[in-house]
Order: sequence, then structure tokens, then C-alpha cells
Amino acid sequence: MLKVLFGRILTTIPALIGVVVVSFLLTRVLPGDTAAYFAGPAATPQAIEEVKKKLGLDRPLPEQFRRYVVDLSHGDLGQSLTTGQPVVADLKARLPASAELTLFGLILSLLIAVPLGILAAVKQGSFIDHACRAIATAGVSLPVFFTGLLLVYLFYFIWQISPAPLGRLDVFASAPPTVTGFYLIDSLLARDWEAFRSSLAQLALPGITLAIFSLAPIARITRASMLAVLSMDFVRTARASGLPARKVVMTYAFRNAMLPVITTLGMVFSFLLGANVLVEKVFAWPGVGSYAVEALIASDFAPVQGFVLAMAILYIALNLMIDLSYRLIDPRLESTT
Amino acid sequence: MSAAQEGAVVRAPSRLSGLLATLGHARYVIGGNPVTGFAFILLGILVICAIFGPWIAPFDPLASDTMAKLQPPTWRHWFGTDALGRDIFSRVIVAARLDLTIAVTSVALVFAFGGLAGIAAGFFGGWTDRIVGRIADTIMAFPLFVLAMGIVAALGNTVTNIVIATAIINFPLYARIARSEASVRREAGYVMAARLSGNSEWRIALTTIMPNILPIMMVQMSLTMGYAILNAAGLSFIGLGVRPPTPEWGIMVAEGAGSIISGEWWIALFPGLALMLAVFCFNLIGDGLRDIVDPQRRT
Amino acid sequence: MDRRKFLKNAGAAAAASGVSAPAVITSAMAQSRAETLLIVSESGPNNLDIHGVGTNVPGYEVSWNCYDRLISHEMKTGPSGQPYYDREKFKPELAEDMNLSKDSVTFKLRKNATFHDGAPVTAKDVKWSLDRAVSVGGFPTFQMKAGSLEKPEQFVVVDDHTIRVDFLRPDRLTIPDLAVIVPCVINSELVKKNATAADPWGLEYTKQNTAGSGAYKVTKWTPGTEVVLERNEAWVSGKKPAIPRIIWRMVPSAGNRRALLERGDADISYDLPNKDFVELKESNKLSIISTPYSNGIQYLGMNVTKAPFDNPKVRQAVAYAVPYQKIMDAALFGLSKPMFGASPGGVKEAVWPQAAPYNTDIAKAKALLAEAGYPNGFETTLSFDLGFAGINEPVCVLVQESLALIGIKTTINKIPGANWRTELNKKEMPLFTNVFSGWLDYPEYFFFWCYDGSNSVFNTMSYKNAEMDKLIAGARATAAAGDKAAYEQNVKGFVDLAFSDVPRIPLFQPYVNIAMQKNVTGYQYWFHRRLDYRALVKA
Amino acid sequence: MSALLDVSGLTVEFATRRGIVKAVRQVDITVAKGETLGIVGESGSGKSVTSYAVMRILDRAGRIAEGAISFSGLELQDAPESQMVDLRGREMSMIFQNPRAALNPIRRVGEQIEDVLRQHAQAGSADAREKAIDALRQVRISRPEERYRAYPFELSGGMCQRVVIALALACRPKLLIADEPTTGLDVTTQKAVMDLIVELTRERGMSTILITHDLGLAATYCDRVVVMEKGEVVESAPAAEIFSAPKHPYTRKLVRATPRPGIALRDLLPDDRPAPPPQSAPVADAGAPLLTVSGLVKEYPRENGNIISRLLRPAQAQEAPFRAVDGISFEVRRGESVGLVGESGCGKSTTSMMLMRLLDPTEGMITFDGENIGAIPAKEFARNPMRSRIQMVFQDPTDSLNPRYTAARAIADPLLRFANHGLNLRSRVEELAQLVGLPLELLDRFPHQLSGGQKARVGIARAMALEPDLVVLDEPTAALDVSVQAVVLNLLADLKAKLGMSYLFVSHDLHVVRLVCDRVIVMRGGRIVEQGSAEQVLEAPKADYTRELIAAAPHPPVQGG
Repeated sequence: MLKVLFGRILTTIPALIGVVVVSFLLTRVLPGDTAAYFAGPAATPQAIEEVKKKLGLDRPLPEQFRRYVVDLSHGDLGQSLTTGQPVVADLKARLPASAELTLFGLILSLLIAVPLGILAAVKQGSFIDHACRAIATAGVSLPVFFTGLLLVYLFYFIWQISPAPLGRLDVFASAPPTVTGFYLIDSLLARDWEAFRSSLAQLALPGITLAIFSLAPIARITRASMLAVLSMDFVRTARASGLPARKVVMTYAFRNAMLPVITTLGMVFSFLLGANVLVEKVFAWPGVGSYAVEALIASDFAPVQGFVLAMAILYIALNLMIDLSYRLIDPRLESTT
Repeated sequence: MSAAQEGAVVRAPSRLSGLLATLGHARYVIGGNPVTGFAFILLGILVICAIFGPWIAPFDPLASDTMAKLQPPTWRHWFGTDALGRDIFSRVIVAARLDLTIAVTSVALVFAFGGLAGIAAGFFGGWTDRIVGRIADTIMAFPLFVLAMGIVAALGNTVTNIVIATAIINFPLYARIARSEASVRREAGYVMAARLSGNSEWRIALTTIMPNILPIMMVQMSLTMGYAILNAAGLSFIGLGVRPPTPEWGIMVAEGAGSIISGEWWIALFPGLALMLAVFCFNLIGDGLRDIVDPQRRT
Repeated sequence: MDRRKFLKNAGAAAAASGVSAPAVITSAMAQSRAETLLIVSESGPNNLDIHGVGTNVPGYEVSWNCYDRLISHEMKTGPSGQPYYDREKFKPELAEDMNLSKDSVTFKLRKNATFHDGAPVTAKDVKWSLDRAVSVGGFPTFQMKAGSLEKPEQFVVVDDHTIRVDFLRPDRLTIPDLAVIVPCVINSELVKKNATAADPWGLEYTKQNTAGSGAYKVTKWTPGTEVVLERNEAWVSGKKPAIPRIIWRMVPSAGNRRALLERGDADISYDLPNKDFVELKESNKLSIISTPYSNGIQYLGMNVTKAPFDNPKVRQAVAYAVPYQKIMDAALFGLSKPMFGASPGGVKEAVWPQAAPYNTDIAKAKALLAEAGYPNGFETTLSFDLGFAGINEPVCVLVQESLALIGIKTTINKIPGANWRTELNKKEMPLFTNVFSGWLDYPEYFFFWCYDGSNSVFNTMSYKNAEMDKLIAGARATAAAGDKAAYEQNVKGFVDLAFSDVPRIPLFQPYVNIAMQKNVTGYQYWFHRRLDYRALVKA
Repeated sequence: MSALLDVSGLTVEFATRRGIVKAVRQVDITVAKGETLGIVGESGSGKSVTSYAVMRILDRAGRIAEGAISFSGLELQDAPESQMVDLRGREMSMIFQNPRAALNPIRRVGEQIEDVLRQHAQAGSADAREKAIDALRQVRISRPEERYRAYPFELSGGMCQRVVIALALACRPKLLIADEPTTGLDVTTQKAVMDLIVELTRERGMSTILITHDLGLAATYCDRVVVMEKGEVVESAPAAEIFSAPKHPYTRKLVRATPRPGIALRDLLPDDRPAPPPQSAPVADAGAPLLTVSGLVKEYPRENGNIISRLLRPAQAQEAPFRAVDGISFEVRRGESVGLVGESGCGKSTTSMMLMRLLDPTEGMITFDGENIGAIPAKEFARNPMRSRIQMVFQDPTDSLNPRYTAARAIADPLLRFANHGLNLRSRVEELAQLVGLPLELLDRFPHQLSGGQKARVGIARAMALEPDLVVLDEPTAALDVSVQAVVLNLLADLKAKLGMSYLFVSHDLHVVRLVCDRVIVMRGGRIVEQGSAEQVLEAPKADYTRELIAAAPHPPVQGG
């Protein structure tokens, strides 16, 4: 298993190199002139030159890249000019927020989409099937920022059941001591029910927004793979052996149908990280997505690069996890190691 | 081979009967699935709006009328007016053309590049496969929307660049689907038969593999069109979308989004609905096409 | 059961089931709520020190409230009755006394003033701080230069509590420049302790920490998320502030900021679309205060070095084609001061900003354009800063529509905030809209930056006119000399020239709008347009 | 004997896009206690649907429209599902073809048996494991404790079928329905599995329904045989009678078409069809070697890991490559038909692919008409003029036709590449169609509009289009029904006679090889076990393995004539 892990990590190296190069180039061709932006509103050309020199932007591109890679190998992702902090510190502080939100949304979505997909497959062609398709598709058809704002309007502004969209906690609640960085988990560990309640309440709307968005791909793939599995021979065998429908669907069909669902989760996660950018903006969520957007708009290279690298690593780690869980479910892969 | 030569083999009625058979099957699928039929009707409406929009729209979509700004829906302005007094109904209709153009061109672009790269990767394997795989992996390692943002920010916010960015972020998806479909068919009997007939590998890839993958790619294309529109809308929301005052659903929603809280729901709602319906329609058609294409259902 | 009761019950039920319930706030929370001012804005500071590299505008607010200056301005009553800083009258802050002579000014410091860490404020600290301002480069140094404060030698420590500032040349902006945000007084010992060879001025330290003697200190700063400030109980440079704690939260979505205010969760925001301000004012749930930008104007600029805008007739034609009233109504919701429609016949007052003698007159615009040799118009691009799209976009759309009437076809170019300054620096945009406002509220200050042939960044039109330069120089000289009549002559002259030659078309004078809960009072308008927490009161 | 199962007037309907289709019409079948009944029919005869209807496991689209199914006195046609769940597996159970697919791939086989045992309260949590192991033991699986923990992919096909049988018999049902239980298995395995089923069911006094397309198999193992055609029962008779005195014309046709020892190729065709006039083209220098293979080897690397993982592994840890073909030598002479026989995995397909120059050999020579074509890389061979002289007919006629080409386009494909430009393609295609007996009006149809036999003809016409010298026939009839097989085999023989080609006939079916080939090569594990004239190898085999193969093939009672 360890060997598999190691091998898998090695295969991701080319993609990682690609990510480093692409992110560097992409940020350098951004049209904004960082120096001009940060030299202040009344800067003279000399002042801009000064700032440029300070930031090392007067060097040739390969030289800048070399310095970037050297810094990177020391774990130094540079400084964000928008927040004024080291990018590593910013990411460390903000990543748990994004991860908590994304995972919350994903789990919520799974809880709804998987049963929906199974139901649609088992009752293929029925009213439920069409309804599932329509609901899931409608969810993915809404721009995520629109859904978010609508939810805020309805739940916070009109019905007043949701707290103010002000980030991860109520303004006056204090954060639980950091263990995992996930407020839900940390507050439980600290037995701080107030903080738990508050963070759950804050998570609800953005989480639902993300869940609505990711419902469709999960429900769709669950339905499709359930349909495929249900038409397989071993399901017929199970039926012919007198196993009841419930057992056939859940133990026999569903476990097999899980495999493509898990694969899709990787895609959905990447999808959600993108959507996160918009959701975080709507809900003032202090995550990495909104951080990257602001940096991008400000031509602030370092955070954009740091963000991209962090995401690439996250994505690769996630795929590793998917790979491993795939192996746990499917014994056939175990033997091919 | 020359077209004339091939034409000499294939008789016209066969094409027709093939088409009729496909249509017959399509009718069966749609008959068994009213939602898909509904989606096709929607698509028809969208296409009509895209082509004849400027003539259908009751008002000039760009003409401001500050005397009539922020009016809720009325008989005169079905969808109300925006902050500059422009007729939202007219803008929604006229926007169909731009949105569909973005969707269609970006999908055509990614189909051309991603599809071909994937076919080459799946069919030839080896280095081609590895290079295409690496490119796809690298793109996939970015959260796709963020990558699109980066590309548009770097290249400048024009419609062309939005199309290019959308195509790039969808590249891995197309390359992967085409790759897996092509590699499944690499050892198919008819591919070997084509080799025995003396066809070169490239010719087999283009004339044998590609047409057989096309239906599956069509499904994906339909789904991606919806995503392309959403993507453009998201870019508009953070200010990287099309230029004002061009009517485009995403930017209209983004502009109106702030006004939801203050009660002018119609500014965002109607373009939002149009956007949703379009994406909805493409998604449903994609599903419907899948049913038509899917051999499991084709009994 | 009425709706309110229902909601309350629903809330309680929700709380019991572990779901959100904003209505239920513990008493401890309620207590802290009353002592805390919650500010919401779109973006927050990137640096707590105005001397830092690239400190953004929100950072100025922190500096203003956490650091003291030698002197500050008195308040007067503003145009709509609100307290408004008095350009002419200074009051002591850290200095308890100011003694002005022909070549220098001498300040006596308060003896009991201390920094946040308890160290006493001495003349040494003041000199170090001023030296830092003129030496670190970038914006602070530049701003000091505007008041002829350029060299460390100008700042002389007389004794522990006395400091003298020597003048390089007579400049009536020197004293006002000592009252802006930049010449703040920093705890030099503390900062020096945290300085390095590479960073002799300790910029890294002050970026993260406030090292001042001001009325507030930052106790928590999560960049991009929130700033928490606590009152400095030992503050002696003014009346003790009423609010013990300030929480400043970044809420990127304007709709949410409005919702927070309307729901009463946030106390104050100056960062809303004009439309929201107008509607909130009408609903009368919140206090809304609007004040015109001091010495500021939004304009339509044209690059005069290139055809077709090198032709004054074309520029005048554009000036007659701008839909001023429509802009006021649709883009600004009336929340701005019109800068058009002055009666023709020359400038009557030596003030700035003032309305230009233009009106929307399409026929006249057409005629002028034909005279200029463009009877069929031309094509060009109209650029704006996306960072201020809320106003810029409708303005540009309206201008575009109107210009089309006289045959000028424009493409709108949205430029992301980061690139905006780069684009301005390049001076290549043919047609654009922008805002300029000066901290120092003097017409010649504005004109020097925006119209002078020395072609600064803000002379975005690359406008060069010998006569204009002569008038501006004349105004500066006569102001320093105190020759009021000649000064006014010069001011009227350059304003008149700016209107007739129109390298930039004044559109309107924007308002600073502020929305507060009714129980919050004490808002003061300052030249920097940011909040002064010291005066705010929450009932 | 009283009837255990009595099906009367059964009609099953399916809702398809062409409307309601009656897959089974008015079928009457009776199975007595302890009886083994064979249901025989070609594809589409409704034999499987009948059995699914009995088990009430029809697809959603299908339903029992009419008729009664009585099992042990219970009326099943409208029994509630809960009662059916209870009956299935306990009273009646079923085994399927393709045993590997019939087992849940990600569940241990023991657990799958346990599921059934527990479901029918045959075992509690305490003894379930033991009983499952016992069930495995009863189907003669060695080391059942170990196999209990195995996943299906870890077991061979024959072993999987044993597990499926164990699963079906675990609760000691009264009726076992075996739906093509041996299709896809090698002959030796096939025999073992059938023997096991018969033995176990006899032992327990169970009734069995054997559903098969193979009349020989049914005649060998069943007491009584029911023949179905197009959803209807055409004949029902004791097994011995079916072969000796078939009454219905369809049964007669089937019986005749079943390959068996002691007959000639022509005997496969229905007796009412006149034998085609014997034609033969003179073969130039007949008997001269056309293709000579010497020392042919194909190796595959064992590890398909990536470069990095390969680099990481120490050199000595790298396993020796797998030899799919291990140094074989033989020749094919002009005008000769050579059979290449062996069970799956023996290397016969790999060999044919190398001969076809679709795969590069690792070692060895392939000399065709004096030229070592083995030296030409497979990728370049497509452009070699030699390409047109070696053609192939594929195993699966459906898979080998491009779904997007009409029959005419498919046949014309090689002509478009190799024929000279002056040729009138359409007339040549029509000529070829006539040659293979494909009605001209079918030329403009797409593969999915053609029957299996028609598709096979298209494939043959395509192979013949360039008048090749050597045609490799890769199990050309394996996917076809017997009656179609009879026709196609005759067609191939006629074509050979007419055009004077050489055949390399790759097959697993010894009966078929005997009918078609002059010489036979037997392969096992990548090596040639035995080769010689067909008569010699099949009548007097020298190698043990050959003898084993011959013994395992079902031997239907020989019909006179």
C-alpha cells in the first residue's frame, strides 16, 4: 500500500512541475503593473521604479523564475501585497475555512444526491426519475453566486432564520482553540457548544449553495452507474438467489456503483473549489478562493501562485485518497499493486 | 479516398434510411422521456431568439431611459427595467445570441483540440498519450474556474478570451473522454479490419475512430455548453466578463444581484431564469442524447 | 400568532435543534455588542503603517486612528450640517503648542503623552518619524514633498519635548501637510528594536503592529477578514473616545453589507452603492450623511496628444454631448454635486471644484464636431476602472449612448483595478473617466497635479499649455506671498482656461456617503474621507 | 413421476420501441420431479425468457401476458413478490452463462453464499461460514476454507461456475435452471462442469432445466429435450429420439447442422437444399509452401507499471516476461486449410495476429511467399503491397464491422486502398456480395440492420475483396447459431475451392476443425503439442492433451447418413 502511495506521488511530479511553470507564467503575463499599484496613488515613474526594484520585478523572467523556485524549495511562497502577509501564513489561516466549507457542501450534496441517484435508477423512467433529473439539473443551471444571494435574501433578510453572512462565526463569538482548523470539529473537541452552533449556522447557507451546485454531477453519475450495475449479471444472480430488493440494491449493486461515483468526486471537488471563489465572495467567507480572486485582480503574483500550488497539492492528495479508497472498495485493484 | 469514389459505393437512399432510423429512434426516446422533448422545444426558442432577437425585442436593448428606470414588470416592460431604464425583456432576448455564441464556439474549439488530442492519445498511446495526459493533468490540477479567471485576466476581458479560457478549462474533460473511447476501440474488430484493408493509422483515427466517438462526444458537448454559459456568467460576476453595455445574461445577473436585497428582484431574476433555462436545456438535451446514443437503451 | 412571535418561536426551536438562531444572543454578548462598533466595508487594510510599501487606502484609516500627529484640524459645520474639518484652523494633537516663524515652525510636545507600550513620546521619536516619512520613498515621501518637507535635516530636536521644522522655501502647504496622515509619530525605540539591516525603518514590524500613541490600537488583524481595535485608555492627545472596541469586518458583497445594516447587525458603512444610500435614506431606518469630496471631481478625460482629441473643438463637442442630467439621475441617484450648467461668461469665483459652463446640447455638439472636420464622427474606446464599476459602468454606458448620437462610436473597456494605474501611467487611453481628489484642499494643488505641463501621473490627458502653467505657478507664488487678489486672479484664470480648452470634462463632484444606525452619532468628515473613530458615539 | 413445474400457455411480452413484442408465445413445458429437461433453441428463440418468466426475474420491460406457471402446486404467474423472493434460491434457483460476471466482483465468494443461506434462514450467524464452506466443498472445490475468502477475479472461469453452482444449490432447491452454463468455457472445463451439475442434481433428486443452443450438449445430458423456435415450442421428445427421429423440420435442420464425428461438411446443410456444384479453380503449384513460420516467439512484459516504478524496482526483482507464444514453427501450403486448435490462452490468437502482421513478433521468422514479412513492422505493413495478400475473417461479425459503414462501404474498404482507380467499385462490391450469397438489397444497410449470418457474409466478402492468397479465419463461426454456422462453413469451403486460397482456421471446436481442415495444429501454453493431418490428429492422437480435448467434446448420438 505504501509503495502504491509512493508510486502515485511520483507520477504526479510532472503535473506539479507543469503547475509551477504555468502558474508562474500566467501570473507574469497578467497585464497589471504591481509596482504601479503599490507605489501609491501619486507615484512618479521613479517611485514606481523604486518599488519595482524592491519587488525584484526589474530582473529578467528566467531570473525571476529561478528565484521563485529557490524560494519555493525553502517553503517560501513570497509575500502577499494585498494582505501584506507571507503567503504561507495566509494560506494556512485560510485553507481550513475553504476546506471546511467545501467538504461540508460536498458531504451535504452526497447525502442528498446519492439516495436521489439510487432512487432514480431503481425507478428508472418513473416520475421520481424525471423529478430527480429536473431537480439536479436545475441546481447546476443556476449561477452559484445567484443562488447564494438568493438564499441570503430569503433566509437572512426576509425570513430571518439564518445569521448574518459574516464569515465563519458570529461576530461576537470567539473561535475555538485551533486543532484541525475546522471550526465544527474544533468546537466539538473543546465542547464549546456556542461556537459549534454558531459555526454550523454560518456554514449552513454557503454549504447549501455549494451542495445545490454539486448535486447534479453526483446524482447523475450515481444514477448512471447504478443503472449499469443493475443490468449486470451478478445482480440477476442475486435476484435469482432470492435476495430481497433492498439487499440487492444496497449491498450488491450500490457498492459496485460506488466506484465511478468516487472517481467523479475528484472532479466535483475541483469543480467546487472553483465555485468556492464565488461563494466565498458572497458570504464574506475568509477562505483561499476569495483570497486568490482578490490577488488576481490586484496582479498580486505570490498569492495566486501559492494558491494554485496549494490547490494542486490538495487535488493530488485528494486523488490519492480516492485512489486508496477505490482500492479499499475494489479488491481487484489490490492485486495489481 | 476521393469523395466521388466513396460516393460510388454508398447509395443515397441508405443515408436517408439511416437518418430516418435515427430520427425514429430519437422520437422513441423523446416519446419515452417528455423532459427531453421539452428541452428541445426550449432549445428551439433559444435559437429563434439568438437568430431573430433584435427583431423580436420590443425595445432597443441598449437604449437607456432614465425616466423609466427600475420599473417592476409591467405590461409595457414585461421583465421591468434596469437602473438605466433599459428594457430587461429586450436585453434578455438579445443576449441569447451572445451567450449561445460563447457556448457554441468554445465547445467547438475544445471539441476540435481536446477531442483530437484525446483520440490521438487513446489510439496511438505511447508518447502522444503521455504528453496529452500531462497537459490534461496540469490543467486539472487548477480549480477550473480559477484558471479561467487567470486566463481572462491575463489575456484581457474580451469575448474571444472568454471563449478561449472556457475551451482550455474543458480540455482535460474532452481529452479524457475521447482518449478512453478511442482506446476502447483501438482493438475493436472493425479497427483491425480497417488495418487489414490497408488504411494508415492516421486515417483510421480520423475516418473510423472519430465518427464512432462522435455521438458520445455530442453528449458531452451539450453538457459543456451549459457549463460554458455559467462560466461566462461567473467571470462577469467578478468583473471579467463581456464589456458593457452588451447584453449578456451573466453580467445582467451580476449587475442585478446587488439589487435583490433592495427589492429590485426582477433585474437579476429574469436574466437568471434565462440563464438557468438555457443551461437546463443543454443539460437535458445532453441527457436525452445520451439515451439516444447509449447502446444499453438502444434495444 | 403574529409573524414576529412566530419568528421568535421558530428561532427558539431552531436553537434547540442546533440550527441557527440569530435572535438568541447571550447577555454577555449583548453587553459586548453595546460597547462595540461594527463597521463593514468591501476591503480592509493590507498594512497597518501608512509608511509601508503599497499600503492601501483602508490602511490609512488604521493609521489615522492609531497614530497621533503633531497637529490636526479643528471642526466646522459642513454643507449639510455635519462636522467638517476646517482647512484653515489647526488644533494641537501631540503638540500642545505650535510656534510659526518665517523660516520654521516649532512644536512643544505634551509631557504626559505615552505610546501604547507606555514609553513617553519625545522629540526624538517625532524626528525619527518625520525622517522616516521623507526617507522611506514611495507614497509617504512623495506626500511630504508636496508640503516642501524633503530632507531629514529640516527636522531639528530642540530638547526632549521640543521639535523644530525648518522650511526649505515658503510654501503655504507646509503646515497643512503636517496635519495629513503621513507625518504620524511612531514609537522609535520599539520599532528600531525590531528593525533589521535590510529594513532599517522597521517597516515589517509596523506593517503588522501599531506602534503609536493614538487613541486606538489594533489588537487583532486577520488580513482580508477583520481588524479589531481597542481604545487606548492612556490617550491624552484629545477627548477620550466613547467606544471601547471597534470591529471592522470585510464583507465583499454590497448586497450583504446593505442587508447587515438594514437588519441592524452592522453599525456603520461608507461602502454602498449610491442607490442603496438613497433608498436607505428614504426608508429612514438609518442615518445617512452625504458630503461632497473635498477638492475632488469625477471627469471624462481625453488624450490631447493624439487625434482626434488634440482638437479643442472635438473636446468641446464631447463636452456638449455628455448626458449630464441622465448621469446624475441614473448612475448617481442624485448623490453627487452637478458640475455642469454654469452660466456662460467666465468664472466668477476663485473656488474649486465648480461647475463648468456645459450642458447637454446634441445639436451644438454635432456642429462643433463638423467644424472640427469630423462630420461623421469617429471610433474610439472609453475606459474605466473596474474597481469602481458601480458608478463608472453606468456613467460610461450613458456617455457611450450619447456620443453615438453625434457619430462617435465607442467601445467600453473595463480595466481591472490593478491595471488601472498602469494604464494611467502609460497615458495612452484616448477617452476615459476617473476621479481625482487632493487631500490638501487648494485649487492650485489640484491644478498643479492635473493640468500642469510638468505632466504628473494625474495629468492623465498629457495636457500642456504654457499659459496654464504660468497661471498655476502664479497662484502658488501669490498664495505663499499672501497676495489674495492676485491669487484669485490666477485661480479664475486657470479654471477658465480649463473650461474653455476642456482637456477633461468635469462630470460631477462625488459624495462621500455614510450609513449608520440611528444610535451612532459623531461622524466627522475628513479630507482623507475615512472614519475617525475617536468622535463616534454609540448610544 | 408427477410434475414439479408445469408451464402452460405462457406468453411473455416486451415493450420495445417498435411496440409490444411477444418473445414467448403459448409455451407449454412440464418438468417432472428428478427429470433433466433440455430447452434447445438458437438465439432469439425465447428459451432464456421462458426461464426468466418461471423465476419471475424478467426485466422491467417484460411481463407475463398470459398463461400459468405452476410450481409445487403454487401458482407463480401472479404470486406476490415477497413470496417469489422466498422461493428463489430456496425452492428454485438458477445458474447463468459467463460465471465470472454472475458473481459480485467485489464481494468474497463465501460471503455471497452466506447471503443466500441467511436469506433463506438456512444458516444463522454462527454456522453461516461453516455451511458456506460446506457448499463449496460439495461442488468439489479443493481447499474450500481458502476459497471462501477469494474474490471472483482470483478464480478461474470453471471455478467461478462451481461457485455459482454452490450458490444455487446451497439451500437445496427442488429445481435448478441452468442457462447456457458452459458457454464461454473451454471444452475440458465444460465437461467437468456439466458432469458436476448432473451428478449433484441426480444425487439430490432435483429437477433440472438445461437451456442451451447446443443440441449435442442437450442430447448428452438430458432426459427430455424441448426445441424452441421464435418463441414457440416446436418439438418435445426424449433426448434419444430427438437425434434419431426428429419430427419437426426445424429440429431436423438443427440436428443436421450440429457438427459431429463421421459426417462431411455438406451434411450440415438441410437435406432439401441441393448441394452446390463442385467447382474448383486450379491452384498454381498447389502444395508448395505459402507461409512458413519458424521459431516464432511473442513476449509481453509482466509489469505494466510506469517508468518510475520500474526504475525504482531493483533489476533482479523484475520478473521474466510472459511468453504468450513460445517458439512455434509450422507451415501453410498453397491451397491448404490448416486448423489451429487450443483452449483459451494457448496462444492461438496471438499467433494469428502476428501472422496477420497486426502484432510484431519478439523473435522468429514469418516467411510469406519467400519474403520475411515478420521483419516489416506492423505499423508499416498497412502500406505494403503484401498487405492485400493476407486477409482475415474475424470471430465476432458485429464487432468487426464499423457501425457507421454500410455493408457496401465495408466491403469496398480494402478496394478503396488497394484496387486500381479504373475499377467500378459498385459493380465489384455487388460481385463480391453475390459470391458470398449476400442479397444485393442488403448492401446499403448498416450492420445493426443485418442478422448475424448476414454480417458474417459481409466480413467474408471484405476479406475476399482483394483475392488474397492466405485468409486467417479466427473462430469465424463462434458467435453464430449452428444453422448459420453450417451455411457459413460451407460457404468458406466453396470459396476456397473457387478462389484457390489457403486458410488458417483458428478454432476451439474440434468437430468443426475436423470438417474443414486438411491439417491440424494443436497448441497449449504457447507451444505446439501436436501437428499432422486432420485425420491422424483427430482419430489417432499422439499427445495426451489432444486425447483429453477430444474426449471432452460432447458426443451427440450419431445420426445415420
